[in-house]
Amino acid sequence: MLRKHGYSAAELLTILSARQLSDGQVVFAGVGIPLLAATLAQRLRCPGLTILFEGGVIGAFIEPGKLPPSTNDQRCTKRANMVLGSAEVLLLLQRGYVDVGFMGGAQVDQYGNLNSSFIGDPARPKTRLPGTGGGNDIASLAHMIVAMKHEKRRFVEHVDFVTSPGYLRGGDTRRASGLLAGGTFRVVTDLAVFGFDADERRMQVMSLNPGVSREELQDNTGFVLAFAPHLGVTEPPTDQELELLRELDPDRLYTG
Amino acid sequence: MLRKHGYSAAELLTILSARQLSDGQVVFAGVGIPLLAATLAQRLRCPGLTILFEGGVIGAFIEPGKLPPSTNDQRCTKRANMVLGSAEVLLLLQRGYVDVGFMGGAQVDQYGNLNSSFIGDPARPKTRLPGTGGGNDIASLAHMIVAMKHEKRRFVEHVDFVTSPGYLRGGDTRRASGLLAGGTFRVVTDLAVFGFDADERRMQVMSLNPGVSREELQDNTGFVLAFAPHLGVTEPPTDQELELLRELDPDRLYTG
Amino acid sequence: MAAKDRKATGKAAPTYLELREELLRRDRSLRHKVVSLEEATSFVRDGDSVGIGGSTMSRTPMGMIWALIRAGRKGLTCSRSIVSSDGDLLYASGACDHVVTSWFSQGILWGVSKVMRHHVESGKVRYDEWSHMAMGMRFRAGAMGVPFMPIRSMLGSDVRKQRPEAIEFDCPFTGEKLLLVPALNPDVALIHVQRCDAYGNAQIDGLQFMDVDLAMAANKVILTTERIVSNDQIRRAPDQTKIPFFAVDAVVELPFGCAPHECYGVYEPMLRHMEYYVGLVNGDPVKGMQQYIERFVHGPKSWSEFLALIGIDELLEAARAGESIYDA
Amino acid sequence: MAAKDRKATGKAAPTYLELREELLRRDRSLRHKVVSLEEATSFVRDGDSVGIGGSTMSRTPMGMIWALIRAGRKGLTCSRSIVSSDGDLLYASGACDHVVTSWFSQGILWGVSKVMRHHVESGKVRYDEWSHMAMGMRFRAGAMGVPFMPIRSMLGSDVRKQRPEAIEFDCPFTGEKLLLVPALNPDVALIHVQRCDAYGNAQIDGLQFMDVDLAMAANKVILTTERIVSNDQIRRAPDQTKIPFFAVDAVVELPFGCAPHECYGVYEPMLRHMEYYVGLVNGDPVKGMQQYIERFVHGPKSWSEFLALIGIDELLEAARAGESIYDA
Repeated sequence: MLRKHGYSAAELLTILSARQLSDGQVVFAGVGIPLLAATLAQRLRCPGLTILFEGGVIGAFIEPGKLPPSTNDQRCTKRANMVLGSAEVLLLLQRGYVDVGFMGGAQVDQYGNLNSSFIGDPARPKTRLPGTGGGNDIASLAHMIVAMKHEKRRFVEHVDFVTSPGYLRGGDTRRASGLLAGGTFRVVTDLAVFGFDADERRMQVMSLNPGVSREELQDNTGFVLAFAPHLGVTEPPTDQELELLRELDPDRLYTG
Repeated sequence: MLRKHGYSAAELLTILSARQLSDGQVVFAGVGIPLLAATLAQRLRCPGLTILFEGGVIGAFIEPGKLPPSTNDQRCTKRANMVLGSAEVLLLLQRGYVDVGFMGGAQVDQYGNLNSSFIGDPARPKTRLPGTGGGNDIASLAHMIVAMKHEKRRFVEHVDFVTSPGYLRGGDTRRASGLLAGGTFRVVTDLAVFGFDADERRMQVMSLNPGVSREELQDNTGFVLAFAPHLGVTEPPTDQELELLRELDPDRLYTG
Repeated sequence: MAAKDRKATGKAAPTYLELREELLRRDRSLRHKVVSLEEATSFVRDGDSVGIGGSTMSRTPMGMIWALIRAGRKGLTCSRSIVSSDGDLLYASGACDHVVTSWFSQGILWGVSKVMRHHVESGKVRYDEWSHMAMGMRFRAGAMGVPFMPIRSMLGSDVRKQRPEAIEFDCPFTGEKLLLVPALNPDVALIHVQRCDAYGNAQIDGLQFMDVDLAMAANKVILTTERIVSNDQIRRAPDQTKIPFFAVDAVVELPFGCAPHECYGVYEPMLRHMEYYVGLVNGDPVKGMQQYIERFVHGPKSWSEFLALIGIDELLEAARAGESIYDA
Repeated sequence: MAAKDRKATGKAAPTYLELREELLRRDRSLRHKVVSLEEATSFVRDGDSVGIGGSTMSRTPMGMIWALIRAGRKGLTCSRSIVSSDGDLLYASGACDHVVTSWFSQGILWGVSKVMRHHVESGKVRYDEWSHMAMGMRFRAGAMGVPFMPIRSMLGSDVRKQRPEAIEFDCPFTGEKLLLVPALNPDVALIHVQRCDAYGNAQIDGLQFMDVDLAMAANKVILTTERIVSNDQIRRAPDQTKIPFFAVDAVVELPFGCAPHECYGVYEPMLRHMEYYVGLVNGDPVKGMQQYIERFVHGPKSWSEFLALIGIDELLEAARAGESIYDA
């Protein structure tokens, strides 16, 4: 998909996700696209971005071409400022040190809830997925950016299982359930960038990616889309972004 | 006192306390006599005694002549097996790793409760004492040996303030208050060695120290004494015990 | 109550006093505990609740798990922060019918584990999912000797709905809603470390994961270690000791004891072997797994023979990469 | 709500969301934070709740306390695991009217502090006594972002009866009685370390006390350090970092910053100066203390001048003893 533009869907996704981060932030990144996007942002625009990993890492600088196979591998600690316990690094989220959580999922719904546990009925699942890992904690305790490939079966009205809470059933339901802070504020896909409205907390399109029409986006989405009043068009990846990204992941470990 | 025997009251107290420990035990020792007695036992009879200190020390070997001014000083860590946080070392008591807690106090009562907080009415104290430190935790969470100088004003019917709980008001009151384990099982003084009966949990004399009569002991005690059916006489300090003790504390820092 | 009886009677966890009594019964003195890998398996009984150190492919006590499968252990309940191919082996060998973790697959590089899927979706085994922090807090409560820890995650999610073992609770200080997650005190913990002494004083370099809490929560700890060092070396830097000797019951010197997984600063994962493994078992989660277990678990006469099957080139390459973390 | 307003209105503690907002307002990026001792005092406001690192005479941030007294801070509430002569100075100077700790006197060698007695018995100041573990668990709850920790001590004692802030509670899992101790989140923590970088990544050798929890519980951290090292040095051993830079607001390089107390591995306590001090202030807790503060706190032009008053011989002797902990 999107090969015509000279970059892959995964590359676009990574680059657009990286743009959501600001210098000086503390970001808790999951493995895969989030890790790669945070590293890209750090090398490109945000030298003061502090990246946290679930394995227990603060302030890592991932080396180009040495992407870790998980956020629990020693490669995640290269030139880190601090290595600490897994519970300790998650407790930083609970205490409130973290600006942004950043991860993916198998399914997302209109309220930004993520599923990475079950496809189908959890009692008799069609597919048992790996599970939450730190996802539930990150989503429960921080503001979230979600990066996902855009497919109709992944963008659903209601996820089969709320692994990592977004706004739950919308409106005030997240706060009412006891989750006092955080919430999904961006969903980035290879087709568009989404935000959430302030009242209903329902997903809305903020900008369409280059060459994507409203109709194409709706066709690939499992619920009726809302569009922001001032719908934008995403800036395409720059040569610099693509170049640096390909340096980071020359073996296409995450962007294959 | 007791100079006629060729040893001081503090020396006797230390030596008798040391005898209460067995090889292979894990003992949590307070500063002063307990620290010294545990070290004496370790060097004399119990090479496998593991000594814990509140500052966060496991398996210390205090050097002769280098007694620490508190259990939070670096001298406590000399050749220790592990140094850890203060909360962590106390949590070992809560988890149940510790055989014996070992400390002193300003007052003790017939149920083995210790006071190191207030003399007089706590609301308008005659004397504000330093407070519990780890004493309350040790006494709440482990079986306790108490080492104290024997004076009438220190051996009272009811302590002015329960800093470190023994059997509280006797009988089942300790368990009923939520303290599920532990309890004072020995009180060692320069006049006698005490235990507690199994029902009332009241202090009783197990053995009189050399040259001490029942009457002398009662005269120096603020409550009516009970005596164990088979009242013993404490073995006097041996030359070896005294010699080693004086090597450990040549400056009479604790035994002065 | 023994683990097996607890499991048989459906009793979830030992009481506080039972836990204390189990500790007090153990010889906690500074004593020599070095045993062979085979001897160490005797510390794990059928039906035990087993806590596994490390996370995903890092510092996994693979050698110990391998030995337990060879020794024919059955009915284990295994808890770990994140479960990788160790979980495949435990399910497929029949050693374990219940996994408690936050994430379970071979690793992100290979998608969803077909072995996990096969066993869980067929209903043959149980996989209890907790959030990662909840796993950590359950071990921590166990380590601290309290019945629970309060947390602010899992609330509102379906992960929480599947775990009636956790209790929602209005904070008496603030009125806030909190989740209380119950202490997890495994009967035995399996932990691999870079070095320890013969008494079990252990140092762990780099990523610690949940291992310290796990060690203190468990009733018994079996350490496997890359290298046994002298007690003198431990005592020269006591602030580097992460697990105290009195928590430990057995010490096994087992170089490359995490293979084909990683041991921080010593070797990275052996990805060629992992690729081969995943290709085999995800191709056919029953027969592929059977084949792997026959050839790599029951086949070798010793751990060294297993390592030889991985191949010296891959071991050396993994070691070179592992040590490179210390390049400035 | 600012600390002063909270104190004035009797509001005990900031809410969870207030605490989070305070953290988020701070610049948590990897930035240079080195300031002078005098500049660092601006991070502490009158009426603040101040957490103090170290314990008894060990790693006490004496230099920072000395500077706060010179800067004329008033109405501080100070919490620490165990309070020594630092507490005498804080009470007698008028900087602090409320101490929260488990034990308060100059040290076991000198009996009960007459200065503490004078201030507390006269009712001029407050000394809240908690068990040592309760202090640790209060900082830990603060560090973890939860309102309380459950403990099994203090129950049944008069220490507990004096602390209605703690809540007795029947465990919903076991029915056992537990004590819930409330989180303690100081406005600012003062912590002395052996070394840190200019960003505040701190290493602590030897005894850690409650400092890591204290640092993470506090809204701000002021580090004093024996030595500032490069960020490169920190990054070569990230598993030795105990406090992360983003928890830290100011870094002050202050050799002998704990004098006359101890800094693990660097110097032991300066016992001759302590003897002199205790003799003076316990002889007359009002005039003696006044004299000491005039001569040793307000007298010197700088921390170095204070050290000169202690005397170079005593400093060197303490340093020789301090370093001897590393003799095999």
